Amino acid sequence: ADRSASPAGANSRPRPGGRLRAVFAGGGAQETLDPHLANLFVEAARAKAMFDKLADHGPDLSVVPRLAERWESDASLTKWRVTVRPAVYHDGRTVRAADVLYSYGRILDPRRSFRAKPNLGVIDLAASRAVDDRTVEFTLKRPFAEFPNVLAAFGAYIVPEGADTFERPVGSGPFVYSSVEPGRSLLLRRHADHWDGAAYLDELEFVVANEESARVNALVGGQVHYAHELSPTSARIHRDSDRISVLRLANSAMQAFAMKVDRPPFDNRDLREAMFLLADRPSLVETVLAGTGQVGNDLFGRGYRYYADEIPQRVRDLDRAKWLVERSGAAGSTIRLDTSEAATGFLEAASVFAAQAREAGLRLEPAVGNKDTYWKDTKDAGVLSCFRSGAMPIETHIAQRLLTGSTTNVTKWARRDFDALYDTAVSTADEAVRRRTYLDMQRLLHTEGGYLVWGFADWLVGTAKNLAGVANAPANTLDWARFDKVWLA
Amino acid sequence: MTSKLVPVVSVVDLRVGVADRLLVDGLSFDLHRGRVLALVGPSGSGKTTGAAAILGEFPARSVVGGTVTVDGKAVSAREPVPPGPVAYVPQHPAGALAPALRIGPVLREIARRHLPAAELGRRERRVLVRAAVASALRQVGLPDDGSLHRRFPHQLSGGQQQRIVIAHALLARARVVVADEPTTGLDAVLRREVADRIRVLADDGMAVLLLSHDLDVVRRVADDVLVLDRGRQVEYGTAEAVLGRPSAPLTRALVAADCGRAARPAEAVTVRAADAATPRAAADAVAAQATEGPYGGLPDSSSRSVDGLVVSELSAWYGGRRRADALSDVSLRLTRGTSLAVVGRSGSGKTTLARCLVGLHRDQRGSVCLDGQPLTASAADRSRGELARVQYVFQDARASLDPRRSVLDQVARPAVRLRDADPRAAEDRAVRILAAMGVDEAIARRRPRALSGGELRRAALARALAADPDVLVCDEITAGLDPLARDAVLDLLDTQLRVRGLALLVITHERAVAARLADRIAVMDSGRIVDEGPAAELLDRPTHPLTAALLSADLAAAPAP
Amino acid sequence: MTGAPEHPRRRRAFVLCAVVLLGLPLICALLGPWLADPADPRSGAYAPPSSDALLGTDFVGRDVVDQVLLGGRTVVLVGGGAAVAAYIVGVPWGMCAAAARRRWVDEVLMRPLDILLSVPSLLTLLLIAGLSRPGPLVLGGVVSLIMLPEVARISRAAALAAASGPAMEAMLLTGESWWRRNFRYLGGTVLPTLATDFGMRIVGALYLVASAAFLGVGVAPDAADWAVMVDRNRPGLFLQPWAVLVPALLVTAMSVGLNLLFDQALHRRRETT
Amino acid sequence: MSPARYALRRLVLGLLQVLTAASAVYALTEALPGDAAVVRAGDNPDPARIAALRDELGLNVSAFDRFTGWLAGIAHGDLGTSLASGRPVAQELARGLAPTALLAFGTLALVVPVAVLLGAAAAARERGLLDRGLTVVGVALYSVPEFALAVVLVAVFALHLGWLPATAVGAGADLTAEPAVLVLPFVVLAIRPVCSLARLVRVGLLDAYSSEHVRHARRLGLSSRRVLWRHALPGALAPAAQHLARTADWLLGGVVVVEAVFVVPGLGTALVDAVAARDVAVVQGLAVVFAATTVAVNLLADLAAFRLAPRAGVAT
Ligand SMILES: Nc1ncnc2c1ncn2[C@@H]1O[C@H](COP(=O)(O)OP(=O)(O)OP(=O)(O)O)[C@@H](O)[C@H]1O
Ligand SMILES: Nc1ncnc2c1ncn2[C@@H]1O[C@H](COP(=O)(O)OP(=O)(O)OP(=O)(O)O)[C@@H](O)[C@H]1O
Ligand SMILES: [Mg+2]
Ligand SMILES: [Mg+2]
Repeated sequence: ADRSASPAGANSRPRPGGRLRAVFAGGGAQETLDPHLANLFVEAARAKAMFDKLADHGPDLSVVPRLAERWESDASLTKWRVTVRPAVYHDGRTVRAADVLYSYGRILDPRRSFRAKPNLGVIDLAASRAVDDRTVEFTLKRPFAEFPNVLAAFGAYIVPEGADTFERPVGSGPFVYSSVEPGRSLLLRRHADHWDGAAYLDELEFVVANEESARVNALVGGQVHYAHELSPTSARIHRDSDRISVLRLANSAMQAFAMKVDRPPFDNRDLREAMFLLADRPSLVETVLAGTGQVGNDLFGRGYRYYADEIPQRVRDLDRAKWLVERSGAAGSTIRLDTSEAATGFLEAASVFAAQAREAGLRLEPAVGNKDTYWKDTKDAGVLSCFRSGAMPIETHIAQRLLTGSTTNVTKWARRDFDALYDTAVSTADEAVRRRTYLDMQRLLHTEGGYLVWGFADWLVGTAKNLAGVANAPANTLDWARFDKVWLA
Repeated sequence: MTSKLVPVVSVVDLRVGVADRLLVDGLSFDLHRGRVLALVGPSGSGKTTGAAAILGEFPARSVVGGTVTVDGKAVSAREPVPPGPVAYVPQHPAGALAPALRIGPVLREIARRHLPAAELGRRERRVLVRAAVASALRQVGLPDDGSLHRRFPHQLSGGQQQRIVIAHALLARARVVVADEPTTGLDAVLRREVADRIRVLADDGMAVLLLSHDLDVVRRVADDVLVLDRGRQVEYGTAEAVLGRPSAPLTRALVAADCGRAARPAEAVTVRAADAATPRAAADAVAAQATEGPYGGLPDSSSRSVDGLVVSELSAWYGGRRRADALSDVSLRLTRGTSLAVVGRSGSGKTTLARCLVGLHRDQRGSVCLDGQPLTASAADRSRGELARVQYVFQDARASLDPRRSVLDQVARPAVRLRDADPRAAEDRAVRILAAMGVDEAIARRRPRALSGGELRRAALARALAADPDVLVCDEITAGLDPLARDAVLDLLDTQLRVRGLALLVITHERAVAARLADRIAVMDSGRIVDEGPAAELLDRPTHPLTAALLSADLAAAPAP
Repeated sequence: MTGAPEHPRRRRAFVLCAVVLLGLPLICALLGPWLADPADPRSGAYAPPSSDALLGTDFVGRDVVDQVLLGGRTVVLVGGGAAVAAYIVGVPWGMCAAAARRRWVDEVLMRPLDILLSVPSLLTLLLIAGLSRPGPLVLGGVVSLIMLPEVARISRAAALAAASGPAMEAMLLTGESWWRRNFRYLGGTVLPTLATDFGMRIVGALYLVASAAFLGVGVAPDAADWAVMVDRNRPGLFLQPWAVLVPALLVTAMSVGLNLLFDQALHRRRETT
Repeated sequence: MSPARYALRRLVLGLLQVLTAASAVYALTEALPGDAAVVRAGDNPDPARIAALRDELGLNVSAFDRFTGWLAGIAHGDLGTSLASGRPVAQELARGLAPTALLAFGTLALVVPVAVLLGAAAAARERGLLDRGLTVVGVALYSVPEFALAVVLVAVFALHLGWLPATAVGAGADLTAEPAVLVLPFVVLAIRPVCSLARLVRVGLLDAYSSEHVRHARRLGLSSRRVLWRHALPGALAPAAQHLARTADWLLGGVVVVEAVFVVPGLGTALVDAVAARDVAVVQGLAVVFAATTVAVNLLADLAAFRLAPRAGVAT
């Protein structure tokens, strides 16, 4: 990753020592230190500081080995052998194959419901085994070429065998637990024996502030060195600030409108195409994201591995959109556009998009829903909703959202031919075939899919001028919120 | 002694005018140390207005002429008297007491403020303050044992409030005291004590301005007398000169009316028994016409032949659980067409009794029956008919009126509400009743704040009469009225008694009122009726010492019971 | 302490000043919608003032001038209406409790309101937002429901002293109607307090409407509404202050004007009684 | 009735009120769409996952049974455990209580004297420069929403001038150890109550000043300060006391905006978080705390009202 993104990084040599304070939005007193329960960004960042996964995602969402030194599969793609690198936990124990099996077993426990469970679902745990102390052999339920994605799945952290309570978490990560005040702060110190080299920082403190302006103020006021998740507006205000730098983690969040393709009015292909064409994407990016993002092309995963760059960028064609609207018979009717405060920018996006649709003769009526239950409410009900997604491999995106059996299929995109393409892609060992198949799938989605991906928001992170080494990588990838490689100049 | 020569207060050609008329027109007088000047005059003649000018207080939006100097400094609305040198005993004591402050702390506060400025320790100061408060209370005839200290003003009787206000003035150690009707609401015994107290103050070197209708008191204490008539100064001289040899017709009339009350014997009772053939018939007819509205004809005597108001074994108390008895087993009977005067020392429970009868005091036991029908203890539960039949004139007339509605409006309302009268007719009748008592319509159209004490009192009575009641309970209706106005009021009531068969219960401290109106007299002491009998008997041959003291004809002669 | 009488000319100038303060926003609110042109094309969010948008743009790139012109009506109608409704119900309620001659009546009237007070209004608003998609009317109702207990309590407290005084007793004895006793007389007694309270509370109502909008109740979160504008555009305060300042100033002018007029009227009233 | 008996009776009634409010809140929270499982599932609303979460959180029991269980618990002083964090509710409440109490009492300590002084100053010369200035500035300040006020004050005093810390981030649990972080929150919280309270005091005092008893006190030569404090103010205070009670109630109920802007997570934040997480147990616990403070604060205000209007009957 690009480590010179932070201005101080260019001209300062790494310097050990100091305490870094990083402020995140959090879930109040309810947040948890159980790495498998991690859900919020702050929880993910904390888990990453204290624990390791077998693998993680690079900036393009390809898989980078972490605790796993290497992995290889047999020709059937159903048996994967993973070698764990020599590493020690904070309490001095070494990381063993049994820990890996325990951790995955915990996630897959049928009585529990960890977030990574669907990702790990392909593993046949009963048939998997520890070959030796440092080697695990996973048996899969079906051939799966993208198995490394599983190792890097969100929340698939390796915990010591037997760990089930995390009041005082022990992991193998670069930082060691020191103390916690729920809902307020978590203090960590350097793990001197970390396998990837000890962190520069002596101490790392995570503090929580849900209010964006508070995070900015704390950063500008010098109370913290790292503020996660700034608003585009703040980024604009502090663009030329001499007190803080704003880092734009590109390609972090897909911004979209999700149309349900299984029901009127969006079961009509014409209307979907009209929607694609009436969207003024640059204007949405400019207004909703204050310019901190890129225009989308109705496909997930811009800049990620297998992304179909070759499909031409769609541009606004109001005349054709109008014509299509007319032809679909939707002109004059009112369509509800579900939105809520569930994610930043939703309300703005809905407002701006509704105005754009009006120009094409389509009446969208933004309806504000409850932010806490928004995702569930819009999964099955309604016809059109605001949608966004964090970074994940394109394979995962498809598996979770676009297959007939996907659990969170918001657009209700369920097509045999598409499912078959997916199966081909993940069960072939031939990289070229896979790449071609992904391209075919994306073409299909681009012409008639349910996601109107209008942009990719940069994830905005504020850093103090004396913080160096902060990498520019999409949120939820390895180098995002990674504090073992930063230093205070 | 120069202090005797240089007046402390000097008023020259004072004129106070409001929109349409002059309230005070050319008032000039001096106040000297050691002397008492009495300001007398009919109700509404501008006494209060003139006296308030000394403090630099004037009615809102008034135009002021002339000069007032206090201690050599000119006083005006812009620059009122600095607080301190002039103590003031207001005409309406209830309003002057802060409702949320207990009696004791305020007294102590005043005493502390006016303690001699010697270097004293905290404890000594406290002792001195306590002593001063106790002494002031003693001087106005209130218990000095601290039993009143924790009370709120509304927990005192009217007379007690009056005396607390006087005690305030005593503690203030001012150089000038303006006392506006300080003896209203006080029984004969207290009246004399307070009068004497004022004299002592003057003798101690204070300048006193006494505003009073009570010529007995004036005679007893005043050095000089100034007579006002409709804002004009009609006579000013020494007390003997003015009262002994009155020259102005008004003064003469006042003195005559005042003497009349002592002179008029109890045969008024017998006069009343006679019918309209007496020479007073003409006057009665006028009064009857004034008071008979279009909605109430002459009473049908057959239907009203039942017994009137019967009170039996009535007890009342204050303060819920930690109760203090205010009435014990009072039994009374008040027949139609007769009147009962209730007299008693201040604080003896007269007002409490009245409030029990009209349904304003719920903590009572016993029964109150009107024509055989029991009346509930709470007026809120009484029907409109019952409300109309029993009316009450509050002791504190001013507080009982809504300050934001015109007096006339309020006087007319009861007829509309209780007798279903037409508003116009009710207003006409209200105007007539008020006129019969000497209150002009123009005055009555104003709000209560712009009426004099006596005018308000008459308005309150008029309001009760407007409801055309069968039973009227009057609490000190003549206190604060000059002898002439008082006679007008008494005439009116007298007519009502005889013509309409009203049952009248008057609470009074004035012998004249009892003599003029009452058929029977009840004497109260500490919540009990200690003496009761025909008026003539109690007035002429009192047996009970308290009766004798309260009803004695001569202020000077009133023996302490 | 009534100060020295004010010079009539000064008083007139002052009243005029207050009327202008109050009238300008009101006119803007009531006539604005006819002058606005909401179909303007959008530009970037928080754009600085330009010839297209004299006051710049708001958080979704709309012309602030249009928004200001459009946004007064709901504020005045919903906010003002809610405050007025709370007063219409709350004041007689409080008067009744104050004038109750039996303690239990007082308790029966007031304790349920206490329960209302002890349920966090956030929850109430959230629930309303969750259960239905309420319009401005429901919103106004909820806002006045939230204010009702406070109004009732303050009226009761203010009226308590007068409610047991001799004037009330006298009115009772003269059979005066409930309305005149409790509303005209008691209401008149506490009018200065209530007017002052109202002058402030109406502002509270406006912002309650705004925060309700934020939770998804009533007006849309991107609605043209002064209070909502202040709320939604605040992140851009340092980029494009007009989107916040202008509506805030209008609300402020309205409340300052209203309060100054109240003060003046109360002063005159005090002079005449 | 003596004030003590009245207070006692009200407290007994208060117990009922707290229970009623808690039940109402329970019903409200139950009526909110979604439950803790749905919220926990977040943007990954896999139905199987939600069902599993529901099992895990014990949400499959009927709402009524859960409520009776809660009632039984509360009879033993047990407020239950948080659905979201698994910690005892009492512990969660205690954590939010300290900052809230600190903010509330600190603000009140600021509001009361300042508001009374300003109100008295304005009333001293009605329609004077000060009076009108206070009206204009006070009402104008009152019309500024808290958030805007906070943003501006932070920008000026913390970020621009650097006199005060911008937020309480990293100040530790004991805020009193770093009083500087509390200054701006106090000011932001105090400004609006000060303005409204001062106006109520002002109008009350103006009424009192035109009353006979204040004039009487003044004539008696009492110093104008005594007249103001002892004689005029009590008459002016009854509505102000109610208003103050509401302010106290509001402050003790958690001040969401200020807590968020200055990162002082108190009860307000706790409520918002708990509602967002549909953590019924914590919401219930908070409802009990809020209802109890409301009852207490209202009782105090009513006792004050009766004391200030002794004729009305309780304070004999
Ligand atoms: N503010 C006012 N505006 C208009 N007229 C007023 C005002 N105050 C008093 N008056 C009138 O002035 C006259 C004198 O009033 P004042 O109170 O001085 O009389 P008074 O001599 O004290 O009478 P009383 O013995 O009844 O108390 C009365 O007729 C009264 O109606
Ligand atoms: N609210 C109250 N609480 C306690 N005691 C009271 C209350 N009101 C009156 N009292 C006391 O009851 C007694 C009787 O009072 P009441 O007013 O009936 O006297 P009164 O005979 O009318 O006297 P006055 O001639 O002075 O008017 C007095 O001693 C008084 O102090
Ligand atoms: Mg007088
Ligand atoms: Mg009496």
